[in-house]
Amino acid sequence: MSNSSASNRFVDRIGRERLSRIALYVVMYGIAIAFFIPFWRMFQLSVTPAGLVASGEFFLIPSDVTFAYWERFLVQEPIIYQWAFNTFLIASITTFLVLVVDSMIAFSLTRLKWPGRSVVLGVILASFMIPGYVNIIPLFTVVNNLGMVNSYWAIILPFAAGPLGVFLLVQFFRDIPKELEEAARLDGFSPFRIYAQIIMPLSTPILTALGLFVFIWSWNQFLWPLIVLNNDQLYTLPIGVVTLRSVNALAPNVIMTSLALASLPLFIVFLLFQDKLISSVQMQAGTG
Amino acid sequence: MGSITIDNIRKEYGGDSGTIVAVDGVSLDVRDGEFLTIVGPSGSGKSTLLRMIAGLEDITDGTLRIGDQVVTNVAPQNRGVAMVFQEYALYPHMSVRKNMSYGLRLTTDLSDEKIQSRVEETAEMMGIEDLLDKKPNSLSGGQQQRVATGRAIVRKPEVFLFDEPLSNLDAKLRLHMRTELQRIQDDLETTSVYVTHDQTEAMTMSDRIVILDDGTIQQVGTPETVYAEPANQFVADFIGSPSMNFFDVELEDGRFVADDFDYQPSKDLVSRCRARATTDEFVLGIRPEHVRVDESESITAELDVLEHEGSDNYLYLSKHETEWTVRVDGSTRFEPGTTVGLSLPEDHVHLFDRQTGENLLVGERVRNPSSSSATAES
Amino acid sequence: MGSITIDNIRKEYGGDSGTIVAVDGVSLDVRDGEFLTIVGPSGSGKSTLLRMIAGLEDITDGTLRIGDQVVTNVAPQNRGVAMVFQEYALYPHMSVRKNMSYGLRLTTDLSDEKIQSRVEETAEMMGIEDLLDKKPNSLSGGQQQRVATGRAIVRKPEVFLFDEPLSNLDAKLRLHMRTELQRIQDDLETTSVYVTHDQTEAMTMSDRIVILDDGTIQQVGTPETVYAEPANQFVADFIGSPSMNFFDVELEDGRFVADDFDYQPSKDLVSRCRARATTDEFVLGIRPEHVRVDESESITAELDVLEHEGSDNYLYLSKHETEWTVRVDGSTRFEPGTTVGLSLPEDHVHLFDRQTGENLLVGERVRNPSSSSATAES
Amino acid sequence: SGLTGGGGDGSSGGSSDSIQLDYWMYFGAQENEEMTSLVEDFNALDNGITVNKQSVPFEEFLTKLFTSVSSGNAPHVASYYGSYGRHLQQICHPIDDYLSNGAKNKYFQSAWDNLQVDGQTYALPLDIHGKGLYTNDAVMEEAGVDPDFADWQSFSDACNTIVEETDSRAFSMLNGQAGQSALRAYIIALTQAGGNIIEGEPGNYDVVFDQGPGKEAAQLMSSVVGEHGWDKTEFRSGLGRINDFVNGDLGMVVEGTWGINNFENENGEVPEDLSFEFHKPFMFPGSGEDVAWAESNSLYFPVNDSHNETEKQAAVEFAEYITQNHTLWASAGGHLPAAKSVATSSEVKNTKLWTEFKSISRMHEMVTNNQIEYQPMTPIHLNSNRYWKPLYEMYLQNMSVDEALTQAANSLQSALDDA
Amino acid sequence: MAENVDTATANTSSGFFNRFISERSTRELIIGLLFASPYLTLFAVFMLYPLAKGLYMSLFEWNFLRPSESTFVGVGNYARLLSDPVFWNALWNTLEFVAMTVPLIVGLSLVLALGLNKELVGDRLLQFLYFSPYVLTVSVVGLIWVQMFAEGGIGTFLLGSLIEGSPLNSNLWAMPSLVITTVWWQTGFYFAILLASRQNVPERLYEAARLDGAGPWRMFRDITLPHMKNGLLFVVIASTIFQFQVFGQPFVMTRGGPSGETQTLVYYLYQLGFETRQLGFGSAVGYTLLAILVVVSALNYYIVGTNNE
Ligand SMILES: Nc1ncnc2c1ncn2[C@@H]1O[C@H](COP(=O)(O)OP(=O)(O)OP(=O)(O)O)[C@@H](O)[C@H]1O
Ligand SMILES: Nc1ncnc2c1ncn2[C@@H]1O[C@H](COP(=O)(O)OP(=O)(O)OP(=O)(O)O)[C@@H](O)[C@H]1O
Ligand SMILES: [Mg+2]
Ligand SMILES: [Mg+2]
Repeated sequence: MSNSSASNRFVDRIGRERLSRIALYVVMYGIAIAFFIPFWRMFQLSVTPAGLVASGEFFLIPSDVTFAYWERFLVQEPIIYQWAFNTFLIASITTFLVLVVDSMIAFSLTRLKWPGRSVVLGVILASFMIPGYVNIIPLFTVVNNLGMVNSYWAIILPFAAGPLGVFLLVQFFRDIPKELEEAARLDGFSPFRIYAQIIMPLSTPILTALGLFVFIWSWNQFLWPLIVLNNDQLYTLPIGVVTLRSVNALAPNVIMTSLALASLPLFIVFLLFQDKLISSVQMQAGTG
Repeated sequence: MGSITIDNIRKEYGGDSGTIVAVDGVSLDVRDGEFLTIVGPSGSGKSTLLRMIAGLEDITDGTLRIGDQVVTNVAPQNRGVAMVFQEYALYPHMSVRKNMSYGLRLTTDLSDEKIQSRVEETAEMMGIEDLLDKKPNSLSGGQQQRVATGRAIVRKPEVFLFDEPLSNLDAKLRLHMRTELQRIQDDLETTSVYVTHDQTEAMTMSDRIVILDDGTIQQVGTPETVYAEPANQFVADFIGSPSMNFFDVELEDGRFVADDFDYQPSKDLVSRCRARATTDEFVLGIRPEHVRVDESESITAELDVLEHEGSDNYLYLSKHETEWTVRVDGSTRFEPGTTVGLSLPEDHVHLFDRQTGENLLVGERVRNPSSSSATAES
Repeated sequence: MGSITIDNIRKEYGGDSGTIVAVDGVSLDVRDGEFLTIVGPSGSGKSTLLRMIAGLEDITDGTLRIGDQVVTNVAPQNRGVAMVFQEYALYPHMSVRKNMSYGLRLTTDLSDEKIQSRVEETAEMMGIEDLLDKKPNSLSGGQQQRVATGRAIVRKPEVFLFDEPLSNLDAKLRLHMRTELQRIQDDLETTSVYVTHDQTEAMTMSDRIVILDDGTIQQVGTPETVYAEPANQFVADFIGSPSMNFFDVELEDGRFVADDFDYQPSKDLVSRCRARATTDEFVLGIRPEHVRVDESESITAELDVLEHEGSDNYLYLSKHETEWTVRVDGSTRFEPGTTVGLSLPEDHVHLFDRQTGENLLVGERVRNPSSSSATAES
Repeated sequence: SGLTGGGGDGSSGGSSDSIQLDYWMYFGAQENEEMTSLVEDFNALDNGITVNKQSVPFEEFLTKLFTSVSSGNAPHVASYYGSYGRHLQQICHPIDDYLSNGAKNKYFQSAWDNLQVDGQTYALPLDIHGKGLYTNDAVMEEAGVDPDFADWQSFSDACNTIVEETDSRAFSMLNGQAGQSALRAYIIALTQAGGNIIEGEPGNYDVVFDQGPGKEAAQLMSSVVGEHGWDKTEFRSGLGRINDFVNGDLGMVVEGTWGINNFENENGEVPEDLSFEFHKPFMFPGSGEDVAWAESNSLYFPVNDSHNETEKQAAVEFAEYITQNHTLWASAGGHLPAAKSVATSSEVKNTKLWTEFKSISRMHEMVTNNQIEYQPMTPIHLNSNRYWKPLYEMYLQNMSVDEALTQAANSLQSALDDA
Repeated sequence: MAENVDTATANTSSGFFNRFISERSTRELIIGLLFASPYLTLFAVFMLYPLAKGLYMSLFEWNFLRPSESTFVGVGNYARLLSDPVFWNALWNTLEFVAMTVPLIVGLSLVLALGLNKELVGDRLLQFLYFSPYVLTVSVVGLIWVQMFAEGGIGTFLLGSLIEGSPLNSNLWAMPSLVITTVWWQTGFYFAILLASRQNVPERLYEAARLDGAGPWRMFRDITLPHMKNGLLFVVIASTIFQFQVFGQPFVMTRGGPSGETQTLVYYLYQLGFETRQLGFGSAVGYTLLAILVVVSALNYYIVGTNNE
């Protein structure tokens, strides 16, 4: 039959497919490059000598390169380590606290039967609708009255009160087969054992995902630490680098170096846990 | 003592839209060492009943004894029962060995060595000794099933409870595990209560079968009894595959008149019917394997589909609205479209009261299954 | 014209760890109006083959004709095929009516009324006329299945393709839908290619069966042929439930010697065997329904479990490592533990070459299924 | 200790039994380095007092200071402007009880007086800085203009000449992008026009700059860009005008005494080819006196219940030390020291700032001649952009004079009323 | 057998029975609360109480340093809000920001998600690049983009012919600059969500649609979009709520300028709370923001949720 027309159509089809494929690659990689440019700008400036920056010329690759600023921060300015340590400490404690406290209540809400638990869950979930920032003024007065201003608890505790972890864990715990817990009850497990030895080990995927997300979110907090931290020894990286800018108003390359340093830890975390982190994002929308 | 005495047990769930009665006044004696199967359609309350025995659900009303002890308020782990779940419920993060030993460690004060030797002994019995250090996820369905059973066995309970333990296996494996479970129960002689919705499983495995519908017992009896003498139309329909053929008939002039055929019964049959019937409206039932193909007969139907299955052929016939399923020998051949004559041997004909569904030909059956004598066999 | 000609078709998937050959040189003729079933274990390439016919997968090598036309490079919608998927693949946000009319609207230039009337006609045929304005999610599994089938029918394709369309239904419903699909196919006489991994389905529904393993055809034939004359041990094992009994035997002094029994064949059988065997090592096979219980026989085994199923009893016997499954009449009763004598009628004995798996007693079977004559029946 | 925080935990050493003082400052860049070495000098005295300095961004400084006082974490010493006494009175304590004898006389009178609120001393002045007119010699030469302006006429002639004769712009009144920058330049013109920002007493302030001389001064300011075209409407970046001036694209600019810091390149040196001079900015028209805006970086003493008397005493001791021994602040930072003896010390007098660029020497003359005026002391954050951004916009021709004045005056009046 | 059963030594009198029931439910309540209480404490102290306190504070002229000297003004703060030009300006700027950012983010993340679903070579790298800005803190993002828009930065390089100087100083371009910054920073997050949403569409449906003769556009319209509806709804609502609270970008990049062009509601909230310390008025602004957001998400839900039906 029409062998030739079939093969023509075939060529057409292949041709069109290839074209659209190429277009797709161009678009996707084009956007990726555009997304990369700011990172490049940061790195580029951090190794550009001051003279070149001051010239105000546009360049992609600096004609002259210096690592003096990196050296300055890495070697001479220890405060950035202090900030990194502070940030790490805050993020770690927050993460730990969120995982423990949220998993406990999620366990209680999904696995234990007590009157009023659905109301409690409802209230917690409803607080999802409350945007974090509308609360800062009264929250500050509360934290202040508790004498926690200028301490890490002021950052950690309000964060741990957020409903996200409860929401995610409740959803996850609900899907753990009831039979597992029942088998455990027949085996003589107490509620605490069921929590610690059945539910928690089974939830490692969500706990790591949630933990990562909380860690990064906490690491990146800006407005709230800016408000409650008064002492530069206590600063976190995000607010520290802004301070540096004020102090080094004239030197974009210095600022960029500090930024590169400040973002490096999370970049490494992201490199290592790309999939986990992305899946934690996806879980929030209930799509992952 | 592994006997179970269930006395007028009731279970209500408080839902959003009123209470649901999941089990409605069930009374039942399970004898020591017996293999009892509970069958019934989805939602009939099988799992609920089993879970009440296990202590996983509170009992709304009634009493439950295991051995001589009222266990209504005894914690699950102290009831001397072990359960095998449909999804196996193996602890996925623990090795098979830990899965099996955990219950022993928590509920007994056996030494570690004793526990280990008991676990290994049981594993050998189940043929899973090579799997002891694996995690459940790396096992096949059949292996997981074996581990779940082993975990129950190792505790040497007085009663095994099974909730559809085979329904996650594919057909061939299910067949295989079925016989294996039977073999184990034969060996251990532990009282077993086995829940399934698959009547074939129930028929092949059990000493006795309980047929549950809508939270109430429809019939209790040996497989042979429930197959040959179903207490009512529900049981007759539920047991046997393909299902019994049913036809609405009216008794007119000593004949049962259906839409598309007449059936001439013996006088005796008619009088036995009449003796217990409330009206003249009946349902006539006959199993596919009991219908005879007989060209000379007056009952006819046209062959729609012939299915060849193993050494049998199944004929799907119809006449107007009346449909027949008939099992014949594999060598019998018909072309679709042929008109076939059928005869219904009176021995195998069942007659049900169209109002109550009761099987009119089965003697002294007790109709109210929740009364105390419901556990008696016919 | 709804015939399909598959000529030496091959499909490779490029995976991370090298290429996977999913279908390996399959040749097959599907006749116009035929109901052809493809069975095989999971991963044998059934779906891949079907999806190549549909045009959903590119063909790596070989040609495919539907009717007279080479369709290798024809877009799916222009091949005149319609497919029913295992998960039904109904568009969840469209009403049943839209689901059914979608394809017509896109591929034909029928007027709206015409399309509507065709949809309604088909819906009536499938008994889903009341569901037309519902969304698929609100339907039961069986109803969804009907809608999916209706969606295929309404397009009046030359070929129906089914990929395990019933495997998401429960046993009873599956049985019911099976006969319904057959009835429809009988009515429409549309060429149908039906993929399943359930040999019962294959045996009961098809004009011919293709048994696939590992991407290659093992046998093509009518249900009766593949049952009675399996081309090789794989087919013999795969077809029939419970499976055929297999025993490793060696031919010694004109007797087949197994681990736990000897079998005395006729001279003729031995010579037929010898004629095609490569060694003296064989596998002897016999189906459970063909083993006779015969107290006088020298082959014995002890009864482990007796299963009562419908009108039959299944005996599970063993002697040392040798296990038997035997089907006997439902009236036959044995107690577990009894030793039973067995005889193996020579007519029903199969002998397979232990190296190649080939059935030595089946004549002129072509061993290489990818050669052009593979489509011929035995 | 990190988790429970507290302002006091140590950073840069100091023996544990010494008195630890926290000192907050907002200085950036060059000034920051100088202040750091001043603090280090003090710590090196080894007098039992250790000062831990902390940089707080200028933009957040007041916010943080108030927050820290309310939460009991306030530092012992904090830098802020001398004219903010009434504003900071709420959170600072007076230091008269802690001052050493005769402290008052060590400082220029005007600076000292500026720190008195309700008869009490609230701070010690570090410096006196003001704004003057910087002229770029190269541009002046090219245009043939003598940068000694007697009056507005000669100034505007000079500007026009620059525009005509050179490629450079003539004159800018803005050296920064903030409203504060506009305010300070405006005040110079305003006082020479004979006006005031506000009149009246605490609790009863009257904003008056939107009419009369205030309006004239504003119109003049606006005309620099608009009518006269001496400056342009864009403001590229924070240091845009300064860079222009350094590069010779701008002939004259109103800039602070500290502006020198911004002329320096990355090596901390004024470019070789840049030659410039600082003049008293008395070229504006009007009936007012030749008085220019000035301000003092000062040291305040925030309230903190956890500070004991010894610490308070030490804090003042530190402040006295640093305000009375800080030639570096002048020589490198470009500020006129507020302590008289320091201001006229040879270290200061020998700097180029005194001899060549004349920023410190002329500032010194203005101080001694009583030609400076501090901003009015109010209970509010007077320099906030909230009030003065309109002036900035007005200068860049983004707002009309009336609009800008009305907006600025209204917001200021209502803030004063609320305070 | 049954050697472990002797542990089951329960007593079976019926008096015990009744006591047991109530004991059991009390025990369940106690254990339940035990597990719930750590979080509930945090939740009550740092979420519920501040929320209530905010409402209370918004009725006062709150004295920052001496709360006891606050004066009750009733709804005065809310009334003042209505006539406060700064508030209206901030609200307008915020709306402007949201109206520009949300469509760009949603559109771009949808494009990226659909594109990356197509099994490209290097898709992990692409995913990494798209998502990586999201792991940066807003201060870093802001400062990087300040440099992007500074002299010699590519932003200025590209826009150079349109505007002189940094777009951040331009009344016209400051807000779009923040928008671009935000799109760069946030898109990855929403892209990840939409990617998952896209990948959850059963491939079978596309096959069924191919057999039904649907082309790419039809498949997109009839299968992809309806299936991604929930994902899109989440993305629209979540990004709207989040962008409504924009603070860090203007704070770091423009300080609300030029001329208040980029002052946003939360920035205003911050200024009121911590710069001018009008805590009562600030709380009123906070509550107003809350009310706006509730209305906006309800509207969003209504609009996105009802079309496509
Ligand atoms: N936790 C519960 N809350 C409310 N109702 C329930 C609960 N568990 C079961 N039910 C209801 O009780 C009835 C019996 O359920 P049960 O699980 O015992 O049925 P089943 O016979 O085991 O069914 P299946 O074969 O589907 O497992 C059903 O109507 C079910 O909906
Ligand atoms: N898209 C694919 N990419 C790579 N390999 C594939 C793909 N689809 C199928 N395969 C492989 O091809 C082989 C045949 O798969 P196919 O789905 O055809 O089997 P099947 O017989 O339909 O099995 P099942 O009964 O499980 O549906 C398998 O090994 C499978 O892993
Ligand atoms: Mg159940
Ligand atoms: Mg398949």
